[in-house]
Amino acid sequence: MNRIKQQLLTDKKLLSIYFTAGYPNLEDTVSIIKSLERHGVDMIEIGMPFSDPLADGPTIQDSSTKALQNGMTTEILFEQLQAIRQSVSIPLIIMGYFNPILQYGVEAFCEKCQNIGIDGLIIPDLPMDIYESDYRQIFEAHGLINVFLITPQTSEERIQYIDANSKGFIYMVSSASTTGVQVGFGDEQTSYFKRIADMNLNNPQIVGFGISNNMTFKQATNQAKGAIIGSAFVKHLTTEGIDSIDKFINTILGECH
Amino acid sequence: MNRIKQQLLTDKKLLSIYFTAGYPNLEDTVSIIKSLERHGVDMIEIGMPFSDPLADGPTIQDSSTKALQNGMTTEILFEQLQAIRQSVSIPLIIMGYFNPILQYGVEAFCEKCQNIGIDGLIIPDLPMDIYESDYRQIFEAHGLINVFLITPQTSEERIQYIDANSKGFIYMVSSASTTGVQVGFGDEQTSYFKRIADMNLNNPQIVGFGISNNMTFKQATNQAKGAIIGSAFVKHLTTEGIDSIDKFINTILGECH
Amino acid sequence: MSYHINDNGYYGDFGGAFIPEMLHPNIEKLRQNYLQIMSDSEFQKEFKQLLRDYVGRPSPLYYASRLSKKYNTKIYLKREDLNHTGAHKINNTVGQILLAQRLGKTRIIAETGAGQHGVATATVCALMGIECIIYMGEIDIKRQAPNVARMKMLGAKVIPAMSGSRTLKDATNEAMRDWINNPLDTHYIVGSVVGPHPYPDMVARFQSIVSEEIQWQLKDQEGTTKPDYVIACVGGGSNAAGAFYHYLEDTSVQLIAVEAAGKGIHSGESAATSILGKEGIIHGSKTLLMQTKDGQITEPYSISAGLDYPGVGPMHAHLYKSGRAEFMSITDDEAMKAGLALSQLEGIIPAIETSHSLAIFDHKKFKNDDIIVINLSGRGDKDLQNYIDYFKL
Amino acid sequence: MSYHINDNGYYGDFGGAFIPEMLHPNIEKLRQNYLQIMSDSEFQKEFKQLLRDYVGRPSPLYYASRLSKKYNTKIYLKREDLNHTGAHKINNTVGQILLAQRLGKTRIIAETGAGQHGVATATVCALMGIECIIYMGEIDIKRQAPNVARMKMLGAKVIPAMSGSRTLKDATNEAMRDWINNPLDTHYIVGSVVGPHPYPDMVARFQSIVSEEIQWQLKDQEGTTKPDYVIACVGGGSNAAGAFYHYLEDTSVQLIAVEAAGKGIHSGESAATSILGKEGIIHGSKTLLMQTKDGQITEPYSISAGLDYPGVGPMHAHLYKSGRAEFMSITDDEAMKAGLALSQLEGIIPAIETSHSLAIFDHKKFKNDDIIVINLSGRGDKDLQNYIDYFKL
Ligand SMILES: Cc1ncc(COP(=O)(O)O)c(C=O)c1O
Ligand SMILES: Cc1ncc(COP(=O)(O)O)c(C=O)c1O
Repeated sequence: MNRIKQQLLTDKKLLSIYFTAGYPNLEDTVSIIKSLERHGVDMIEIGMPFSDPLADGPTIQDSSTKALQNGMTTEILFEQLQAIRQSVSIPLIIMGYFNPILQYGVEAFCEKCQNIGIDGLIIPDLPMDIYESDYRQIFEAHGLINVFLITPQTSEERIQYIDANSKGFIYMVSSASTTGVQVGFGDEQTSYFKRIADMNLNNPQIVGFGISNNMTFKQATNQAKGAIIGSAFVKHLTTEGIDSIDKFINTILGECH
Repeated sequence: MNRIKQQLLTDKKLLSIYFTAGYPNLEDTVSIIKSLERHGVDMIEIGMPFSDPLADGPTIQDSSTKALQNGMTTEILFEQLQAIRQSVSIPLIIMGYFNPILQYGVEAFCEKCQNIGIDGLIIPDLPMDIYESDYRQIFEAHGLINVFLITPQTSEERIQYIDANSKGFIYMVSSASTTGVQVGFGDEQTSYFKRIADMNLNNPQIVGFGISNNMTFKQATNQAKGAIIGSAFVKHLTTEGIDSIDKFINTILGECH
Repeated sequence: MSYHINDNGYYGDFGGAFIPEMLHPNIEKLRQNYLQIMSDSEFQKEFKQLLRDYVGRPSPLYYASRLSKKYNTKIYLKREDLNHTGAHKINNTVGQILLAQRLGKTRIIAETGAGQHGVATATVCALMGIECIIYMGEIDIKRQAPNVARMKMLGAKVIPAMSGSRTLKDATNEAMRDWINNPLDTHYIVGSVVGPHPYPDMVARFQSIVSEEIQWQLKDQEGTTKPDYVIACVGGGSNAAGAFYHYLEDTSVQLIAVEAAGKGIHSGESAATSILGKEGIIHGSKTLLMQTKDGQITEPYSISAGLDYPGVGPMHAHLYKSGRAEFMSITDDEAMKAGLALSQLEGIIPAIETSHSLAIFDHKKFKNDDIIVINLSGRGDKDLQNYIDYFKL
Repeated sequence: MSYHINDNGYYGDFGGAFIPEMLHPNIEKLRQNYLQIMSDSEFQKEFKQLLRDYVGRPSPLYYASRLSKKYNTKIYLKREDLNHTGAHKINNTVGQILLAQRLGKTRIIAETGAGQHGVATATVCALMGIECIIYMGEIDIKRQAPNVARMKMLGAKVIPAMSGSRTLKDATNEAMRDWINNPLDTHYIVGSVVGPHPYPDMVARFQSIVSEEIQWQLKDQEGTTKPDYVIACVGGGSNAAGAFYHYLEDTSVQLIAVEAAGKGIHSGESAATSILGKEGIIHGSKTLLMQTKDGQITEPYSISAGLDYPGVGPMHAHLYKSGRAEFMSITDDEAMKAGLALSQLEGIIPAIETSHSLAIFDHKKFKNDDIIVINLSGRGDKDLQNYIDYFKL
């Protein structure tokens, strides 16, 4: 069984962490992944840096630029991850824009992911209809779950459609924003969280965007299955480096998890 | 008899000098006139400075600007000239643009000229047809000769017309140019001088524009009755001041006049 | 009373040709030929075709709905800003270059203030492959830098006028001097309805295309050829002459000419010629001009280089004296504000000259069914730096 | 083979809408409504009236006789430079602002390279009284200063894009981010035939007025609606799309698209997308783009801000791949020289973008009876400083 699905079956609230591969240093990828697992993270999104990450805010954008300057490429990322399954067992998801995947070759890319032990993909600029018609078969043949997003603006009809076509979880964007823009959740988000919970979807939801501390983590996971932290973690790497990842995780989960 | 006409009856070649009243200093007007007569000049054109002397080149333009800055006005000029006829007997002509005369009142202006003993006027921007229809009567009632210009471009027919309506001499512009532009006479001018001489006009011609030394004076007066020097004299005043006017006149007339 | 030129070259008491004899052959040749050349059908065909295909005429008559709403009246803008090179000036230069060709001229000179006439002249000279010299006051060269750059791109030589106030008046003096010195091969393309006869009439006729178009355009949009008001700014007066032309004799159409009051009419720094001027002679014609008691021409001032001129054309002197047109004056500050307001209300950045016309709504009330046509004489691209500096944008 | 968009939003292999889910509601609403809104007769009436009275259409089709003589062929210039704000861009912004109003949007964003699209957007926003935010690369803000000043005069807020090459590509990223963050009240007025479906088709339709006019204008002047060649520069491709539109299916009309070769196609500093690019995804559509082996988008280079873009619209990718259009590329130096030449031959200072099209005559020979229409996409006022510096005028 796919590790993502397995993880979703546990009854804990899941903490998923995003980071940009190759940042702060080209060779940090594996250490970060290991450290995250060691400190209690439930799922990891490995960001493939892209020159024009238009769905991301300045923090992730800057880390991507730096990672590319550090020399990160698709090839190098795969090399770094080659032996990852010897030491890491939580679900690993690659998050990346579609063009680098297209240039690598979608089939070759999926094959590589399967070999490494990647469990899923998040490709923000690959919409569901194109995925359905052109790529689902390839992804599934390689055991990869493709994760789709919904936002507060997504219509009920489309949420049902996305739910019907999702195979793991739904990435629930907390608010209309590129990553890193939100600072906390207000009434609007709370009622959005409730509205989605009330839909009783087949796929569990994991909330992303705007989670940066214990309070927002709790708010987000009050009804959803889990939460994804991206910008806040990347910011932490920028200011604190990779050695105090435990401290970051602790503040998110609360002191006594 | 008008002093201009009298002077034209002599058989010498006439040297007429233009200067800008009020330049280099406001009070130089009378001294310059006296000095010019004393050193052998036959006729004088007193320039009334104007803010926008569009028929003049940079030298006379600059002297006009300076004279106005010195405070020269029509009123002051008339005051300065009030007693001029007690000491000066050569013909005096006022050269000025039409607007200051118009503002003074053409009739008042002419009356003042008559009282002072001015013999003629040169008004470059008062064309003959307007003079004929509107002003001849006034000028003549005050014994003033209005002097008209011809240029190398003036048609034979128009020269005849100007000749017929002129009462003293014709101001023969040596070449198409604002004052001060010419540097010497070439074939073109020589043949123009000859062409006009051959017309046997009623009025004698005095050549102006471009005369600056003995050679050009001689060329100009070879066939014409006289020559007018403006820019060269004003330039002399600028560099040498008013005390060496004799030196200037001597170089024009040649050492042994 | 007629408001057109008479056979002697006068509008009422104003006009004529007070020129030095040196200019007589050129002016006389023009005077004798301009009407005949202009009425020639080949000339008209070529002129009209260039106006259409090159200049981009007809310029639209645009109903400015947000501006109209603001002042609770009906305001149409005659979009001369959309002409090639960005102002009404090109109507005249296209006409004059065709005329110059027919007169056998091979060298063109012009004066310019805002640079619009200089650009328009350099443009038609490039179009015809004729040498072009533009005189421009040193101050204007500085405050209208983009237009200087354009003239150079177009291959014209720009010569600074360094005398006097170093603005339009002095550039005009220099151009006249040049013509005196180059009488045979050169045509002087005067840029406004100023100068000796026949220039005022000739330029007005070339610009009259503006009101010719307003007539049928208004007919299309309002069912009448006649607005209640026609409004235009006046430097020398060419854009106003063009906008007024076909309405001159019809006194049911009220004409408003707007002059530059600079820092205030009585501040000593202004260009409000009709109010401050007296009859006199400037640049070859009898008209109203700002001058000292002694007849020296005063140095004018306006933030707008194109209105910074101490005279007006003789047609306008006559319109003023006869009362046919109402004359208003607008300060620098009022004009700048009106320019910004139009930019943000209608998305049209006007030339600062034009902004003067737009400022009159704060001085004069109109009825809600009045039809007002404002001649939007030019675009503000040349003035951007001034606007930016003024408003600290 | 068809060269128009198909029902799925593709031109051949190119197009589509590769967008984040956050943009889905907006794009979907647009896709579902644009054709219906655009074909509504009230919409068409308002659109056409604004094009006529506000933009100044039709833009002339000008026979450039001196240019034609120089190259011994028949060259017509489609004068989009005479449009209000000085380029073809406004055809699209007028259309989109009307559409945005009908979609109930109250805030407009746009990206801009040369600043022409930014100005055109700020203009229509001022006209309609709608808030306007323009994203512009920091480098472009410097090299197109006059247009930045214009946007400010028009009341728009200009936000510098500081990432990547700090040019058009990055401004587009920023605009998309803004839209993601403001999905409800905001419409994004894309400035070229790029971006996710339906933008390429929508922009092409708004720009198709250009070839619609060429057809009847050429009929008037040459007795045929069909030129032998239509030539246009390609940044994103909107002016080319407009000029080609009504000739796309008629292969007797040859289409030439001109790209910026910068300092030379293989210099590493160029924007010659079709030659250097590979298939991929940029700004939401599958098309040709300049990228690394790894799929990172390359920073392009051109002296002209409007062509300094690493992609082309999907229509052009299809025209290239299918061979329907010939693609040429022109260096900075060749373009600058051609711009100066047109200025001095025809009195028209072109935008540097357009100068690229004008430079092809030194690369390609035409027959003396070929009828060639070049889309003169914009005027060079915004580029004066560049021209002056380049030629040390
Ligand atoms: C846009 C514009 N409007 C008005 C004027 C004033 O000239 P006139 O009064 O001749 O129309 C100028 C002069 O340069 C100008 O550029
Ligand atoms: C004058 C001009 N031409 C061409 C372009 C290139 O855009 P497109 O390829 O969309 O026509 C621009 C872009 O700003 C422009 O301003």
